Amino acid sequence: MQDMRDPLLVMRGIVKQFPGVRALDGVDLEVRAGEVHCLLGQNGAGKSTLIKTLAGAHQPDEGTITFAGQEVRLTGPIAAIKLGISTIYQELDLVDGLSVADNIFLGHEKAAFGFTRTGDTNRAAAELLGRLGHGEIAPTTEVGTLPPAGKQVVSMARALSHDTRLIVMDEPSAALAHDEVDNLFRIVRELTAAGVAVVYISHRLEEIREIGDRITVLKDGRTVAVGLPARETPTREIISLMTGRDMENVFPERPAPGSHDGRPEVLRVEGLTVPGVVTDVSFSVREGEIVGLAGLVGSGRSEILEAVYGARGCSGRIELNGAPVRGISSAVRLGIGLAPEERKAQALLMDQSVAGNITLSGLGLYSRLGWLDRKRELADAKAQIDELDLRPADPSRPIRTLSGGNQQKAVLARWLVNRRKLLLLDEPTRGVDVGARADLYAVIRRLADEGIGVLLVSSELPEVLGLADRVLVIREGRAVHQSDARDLDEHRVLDMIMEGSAL
Amino acid sequence: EETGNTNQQSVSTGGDNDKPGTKVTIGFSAPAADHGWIAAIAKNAEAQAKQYSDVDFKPVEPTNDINQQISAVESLIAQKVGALVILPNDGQQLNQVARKAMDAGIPVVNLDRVFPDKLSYRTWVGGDNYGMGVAAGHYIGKKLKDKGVAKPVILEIQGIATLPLTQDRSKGFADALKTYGFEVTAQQDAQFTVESGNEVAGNLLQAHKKIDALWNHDDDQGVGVLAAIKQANRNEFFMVGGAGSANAMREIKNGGVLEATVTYSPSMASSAIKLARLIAQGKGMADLVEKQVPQSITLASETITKDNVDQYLPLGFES
Amino acid sequence: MNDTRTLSAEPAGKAPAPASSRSVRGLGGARHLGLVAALVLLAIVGLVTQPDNFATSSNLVSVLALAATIGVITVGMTFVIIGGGIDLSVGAIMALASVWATTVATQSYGPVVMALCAILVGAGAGALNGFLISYGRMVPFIATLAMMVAAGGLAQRMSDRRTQLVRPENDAIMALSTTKVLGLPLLVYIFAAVVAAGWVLLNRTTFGRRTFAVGGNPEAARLAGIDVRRHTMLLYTLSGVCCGIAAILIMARTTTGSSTHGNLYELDAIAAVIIGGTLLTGGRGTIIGSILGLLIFTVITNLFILNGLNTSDQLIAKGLIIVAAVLLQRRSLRSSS
Amino acid sequence: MNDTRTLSAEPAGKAPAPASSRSVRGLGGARHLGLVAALVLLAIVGLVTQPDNFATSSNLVSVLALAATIGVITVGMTFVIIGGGIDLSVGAIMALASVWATTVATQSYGPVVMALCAILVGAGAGALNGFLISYGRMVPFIATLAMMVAAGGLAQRMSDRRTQLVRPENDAIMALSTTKVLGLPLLVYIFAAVVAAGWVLLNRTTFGRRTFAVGGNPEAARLAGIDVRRHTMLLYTLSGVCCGIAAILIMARTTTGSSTHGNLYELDAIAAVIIGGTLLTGGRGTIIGSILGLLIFTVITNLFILNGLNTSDQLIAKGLIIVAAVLLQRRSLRSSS
Ligand SMILES: Nc1ncnc2c1ncn2[C@@H]1O[C@H](COP(=O)(O)OP(=O)(O)OP(=O)(O)O)[C@@H](O)[C@H]1O
Ligand SMILES: Nc1ncnc2c1ncn2[C@@H]1O[C@H](COP(=O)(O)OP(=O)(O)OP(=O)(O)O)[C@@H](O)[C@H]1O
Ligand SMILES: O[C@@H]1[C@@H](O)[C@H](O)OC[C@H]1O
Ligand SMILES: [Mg+2]
Ligand SMILES: [Mg+2]
Repeated sequence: MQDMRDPLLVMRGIVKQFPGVRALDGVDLEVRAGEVHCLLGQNGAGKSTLIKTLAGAHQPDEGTITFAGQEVRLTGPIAAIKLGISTIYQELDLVDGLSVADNIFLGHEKAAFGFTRTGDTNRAAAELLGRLGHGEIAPTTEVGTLPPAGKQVVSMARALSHDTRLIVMDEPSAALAHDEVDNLFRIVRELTAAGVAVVYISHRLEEIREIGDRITVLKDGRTVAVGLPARETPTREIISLMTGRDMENVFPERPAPGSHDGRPEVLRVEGLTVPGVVTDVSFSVREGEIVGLAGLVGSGRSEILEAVYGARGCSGRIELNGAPVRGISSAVRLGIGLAPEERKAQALLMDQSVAGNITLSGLGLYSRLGWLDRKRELADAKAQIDELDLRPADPSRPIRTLSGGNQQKAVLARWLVNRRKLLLLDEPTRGVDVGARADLYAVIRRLADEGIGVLLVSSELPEVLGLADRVLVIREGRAVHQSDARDLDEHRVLDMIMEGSAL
Repeated sequence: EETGNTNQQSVSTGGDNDKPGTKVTIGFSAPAADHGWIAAIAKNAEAQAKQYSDVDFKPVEPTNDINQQISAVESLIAQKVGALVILPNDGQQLNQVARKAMDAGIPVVNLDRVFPDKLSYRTWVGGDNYGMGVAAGHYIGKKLKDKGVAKPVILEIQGIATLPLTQDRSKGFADALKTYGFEVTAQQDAQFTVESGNEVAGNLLQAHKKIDALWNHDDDQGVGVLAAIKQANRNEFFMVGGAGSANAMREIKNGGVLEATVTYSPSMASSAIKLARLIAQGKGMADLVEKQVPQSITLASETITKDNVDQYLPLGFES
Repeated sequence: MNDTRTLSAEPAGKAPAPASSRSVRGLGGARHLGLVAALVLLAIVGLVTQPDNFATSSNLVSVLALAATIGVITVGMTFVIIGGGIDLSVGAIMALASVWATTVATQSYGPVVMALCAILVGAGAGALNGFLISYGRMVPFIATLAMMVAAGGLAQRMSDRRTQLVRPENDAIMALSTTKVLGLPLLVYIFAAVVAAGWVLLNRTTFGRRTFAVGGNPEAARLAGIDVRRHTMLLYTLSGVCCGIAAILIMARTTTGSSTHGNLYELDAIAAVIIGGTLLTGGRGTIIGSILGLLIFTVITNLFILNGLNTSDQLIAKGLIIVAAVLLQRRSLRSSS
Repeated sequence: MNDTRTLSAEPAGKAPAPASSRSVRGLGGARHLGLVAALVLLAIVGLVTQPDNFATSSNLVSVLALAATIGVITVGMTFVIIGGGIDLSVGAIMALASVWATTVATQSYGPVVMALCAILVGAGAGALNGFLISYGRMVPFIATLAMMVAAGGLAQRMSDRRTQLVRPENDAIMALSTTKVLGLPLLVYIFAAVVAAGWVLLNRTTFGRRTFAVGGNPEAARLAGIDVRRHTMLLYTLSGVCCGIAAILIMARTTTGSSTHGNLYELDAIAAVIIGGTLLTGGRGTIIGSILGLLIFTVITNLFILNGLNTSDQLIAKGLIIVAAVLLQRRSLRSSS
């Protein structure tokens, strides 16, 4: 079919080979000016790799790229930036030691004869941040001190600081809470209205529906569908294109309300206070129960998990099966596991193998007097890899070469080999694809059914509401509401977590 | 106090000159005491100074960094000491600051490593480095000649190669050997330490399956050289040492591979203190006719062998 | 409504007086308080133990002159380390530059050419370091170790292991150390100028910003369009130039060029930089901190010289003082945040 | 089938013949090919230039005996660096241990007590390093620098700056270097035993695995329930113990204890570790690589002395060989992947 508008970007037959993997195996992509083009695919499908070739960060082995009618060779990031292609990468690639403003203008500093114009830089940064609805982030703040969501905003500001014709966003919403996403969409609409093309990657289908125009689906490094209408294509069809299977219910069956009532408390928290962040929070988690913490970014949910895990100084009482938790060692000994929020910084050993990462906290299980039984270790790791359908299913592969979602699975697997009484999950499905998500939910529920208590933090309300048995709403470090998840809906929770709402 | 031969210092007493005179402050600067010989230098200087009630001894931080030694001497100049005794890390590099001291009216006694500029010191006292090489060369040359060895394998293990005194020693050695028609087969440098001597000797012994003689410049590193020889189980050759440590003398006495050593005595530090005091007090040397201390004094390098070792043993310094 | 959303990490509630905070920050502020405190403490020790000698102008001049040579090298080292690298070859490059500048041939062209020669040799050796690291992809530690060994050997070879005197007709070089302006020898002004230039370069130019980026997250820097390799080349070249300048200063102070100059300066310079709060892993650091770190070392040495402690005790004391200074530093950081 | 899979993250993709791959990989495999190639090249040079001297058993024994002392230290250093640290104090600790073990008092208890004394002194100093770093939160570079300075001073003090001879009645110590079993002196067996123990500890125990974790991502290690501080303490203690063992070997070789022993060993050991492919930033590395790196250095020195090269030329050539070895190493890595 002939379209009136010429596409702004055409990628044809892109091939990218990594040692041992053909990450892209002849991918095609066409993007028009002014549209939001969604790129979908399972974890490891090749989305990030594709956009990195578009950003000049990877050199494709084969294939052509045509931009604004010209065939181009993107020899490096500068070439792409010069053409007007800017990119928000999946891994937040910011420089911790530099200020927000310096990060935004890194590489195209505001300067005269090599001398930076600090005032101009800060003003321009403040303007961009304001436009993104985050005027409260001071341009002079050191980026390393920002929480993940703040860093994401800085990444966006950086992408907007260029004169762009095409802006690529690789899972920009993964680190954002609900209201932040609305803000992001406002920006995207402004951009497309001005004729800028947006390539948008996300694992949240509801976002695709809301913001997307057309969809390209990748599977195993190949394009399996081109230019599907974003709003009209049925969810079932998208999922089956991506995963090659049909899926009905994402969330597993829940036990009946009140069915945990008589069961013993695994975790009991009383009067938990983390100075400056969390104030006087009390709750408990019973055997087999999944308790969700809902709240805004920065409301202190992560701190609650860290405090329970003994990883953060706090006051109050924390008891696991009646025994007080004193520090991480004692938490681990008593049977608590934490899957932290930032997998790269807090969970993974990037230079080690998948298996080495999975068994890290359970080494004691495979050792006698410190001597490792590597056969058993490997067998256990392999079992979890299969169980979670982690791909590629090679336990000896360095974890850094895995896609983000698969890395997340490895973090979870760590606490599956080393069985826990209580699991603390901080954004466990961040960056995980729909299919895998359903798998993870099933695993989490099955663990609960086996009697494990789960404390879940997620910025995706549907996840909290769909998976948890009971929900605790946190606002500014205080627990403002607690009830059965089935008695709540998104609107009510949203009202509660925003300030000024009725209780 | 500490007695016995493990800690004896070379101290000289007696004579009219030793009677208390005007009070003098003597500043003292030397390289870091990182081996026996230099350690003996520092100890001798201090012990000698203690002999005099009229001497206020001011040693500064020993260092192997020229820049720091310059600062150290500068600070002594600023404190207006009466005389300076300096054993420079490198005579050329410390020349300017020594000159500055002289210009400021502070007499400098230059110990061991010499300043190139005579205006930079009042008196130099030191060993005869060239002479050491000559003595070692003659001992080895004569012995091999007497044995009738035709083309002898002669090895030389130097001290720190960048020191002019090392180069002087090697020159004297080569010159003396030449008079017998011999030359050095192989030469390597070490660091004046036991360990470097051990490593260099360990490798050299592998390079030469049959050796006739070996000269090692320094008895401190000689301990390591001797250990390497023992480890390689070699005894087909003889060795000559340098400086004259007590340990080397005991080895000579025991009659092993080490047959002789040529002296370069750290007693020179004691002499330097005496001279500095005399100069500052305007006195001459009692045994000389002259009213003033001479401009330079070179100690003779003596050869110690089994025959005369008993006589020297009390003078040996501990490694 | 939006106002309650806050992604900034400033623990809300305390907004320090904006006016003062800015100027303090400009010089690195609170993070140097501990170092300054350590220096002050050392000065007090000096005043108490050596009332007549420590606070004299001639002693202070001497401290600065002693610090100048390594100081210049430390400035270059700060850049290299912030940029994520390390330079073990600084001492050897300085030695080589001093030897090259004092060969008979070079000396025949007079003092200006000698100085230029020293700087060029430094720049060349530094550029070679940079080349091996950025284009040859060698680990900085190894590349500069190789340079340290090779440049040292070359210096010995060129000089035939002898100390080369600066000839009398070139005594303009020595004048840097002997001529005083306002009571300070010229070389102290050179030191000050290098520090000032380094500070401006690091804090007020794009080159400086990019140095932090290249050291803090090279991949991010690359994606931001920075030519990381070229920048790395420049960093090592800069360090080499500093070594060349230091060679001029050491020639002025010792009146010689020698392969023995600069022995172990790499350790002193790195130690000063790290004590000054720069991360060995790169991405963070300050020039001022490095210089304070260096001054602490120099003042310690000076105090020892003045007090005539014996070496062994000095070394033990030095070890303890280093530990104390760092703990003090952390204490002050903690209480200021 | 499972056998060819390993838990360490070998650059994947190439699947060499499974039978051989196991043993090769077991030793770290392809990533050491370049180092092995460099060693082979050096050996060829040795065979060609010194046909009569190089490949003799006595020369090879001598090379191994010379490598033994730093070799033992290098094993400890490999652990420390993989664990994300650095230890500048190894040479000084070894010196201190050798001095302590050769005091008149210690020697009066005989050789076993002397050996124990050396190891205990090493362990103590290492533990103090570890304490300052993990509980005192000092940067490893600074803490161990302070230890280097202080331990050196203490060694000088204890020995009164003299070389302390091992007394004849304690010649069991010397016997380590003079007694041969199957043609090899005992100290070579000690070296081999330390390497083997180090390899097993690093690759077959939880301690080793945790070392990689602590060095690769301390925060992740902490959140995975590893006691990072305790582990860090242990790493530096281990390094100290290695220094103690090295002190025994150096006493055996030189028949002395001395504060001058081990001068600059820290640089040699670190260089061997890094040349061997261990990351200076931690989290990755191998014992075998470090030992190969060290052997390259030792063989170079041996070759030079066999050929009668002078030190200056040795240094220049050494620099070039380091660069060549590293480039060769990368080439082999690239072509093998
Ligand atoms: N540097 C690399 N080296 C080796 N393999 C790589 C590398 N980068 C990516 N891969 C592999 O390429 C494939 C595609 O990865 P990519 O990151 O593009 O997936 P993705 O679609 O973005 O997944 P996700 O949704 O999880 O982010 C995966 O199998 C991944 O393991
Ligand atoms: N290391 C730290 N130092 C100072 N402030 C911090 C630190 N870590 C977190 N904070 C602050 O504490 C508050 C809570 O942070 P955090 O992002 O963990 O909350 P959260 O509710 O878990 O949000 P999210 O859902 O994004 O994880 C934020 O204001 C954050 O800036
Ligand atoms: O080792 C000694 C050296 O330092 C000194 O300068 O001269 C004599 C040597 O034996
Ligand atoms: Mg991706
Ligand atoms: Mg959080």
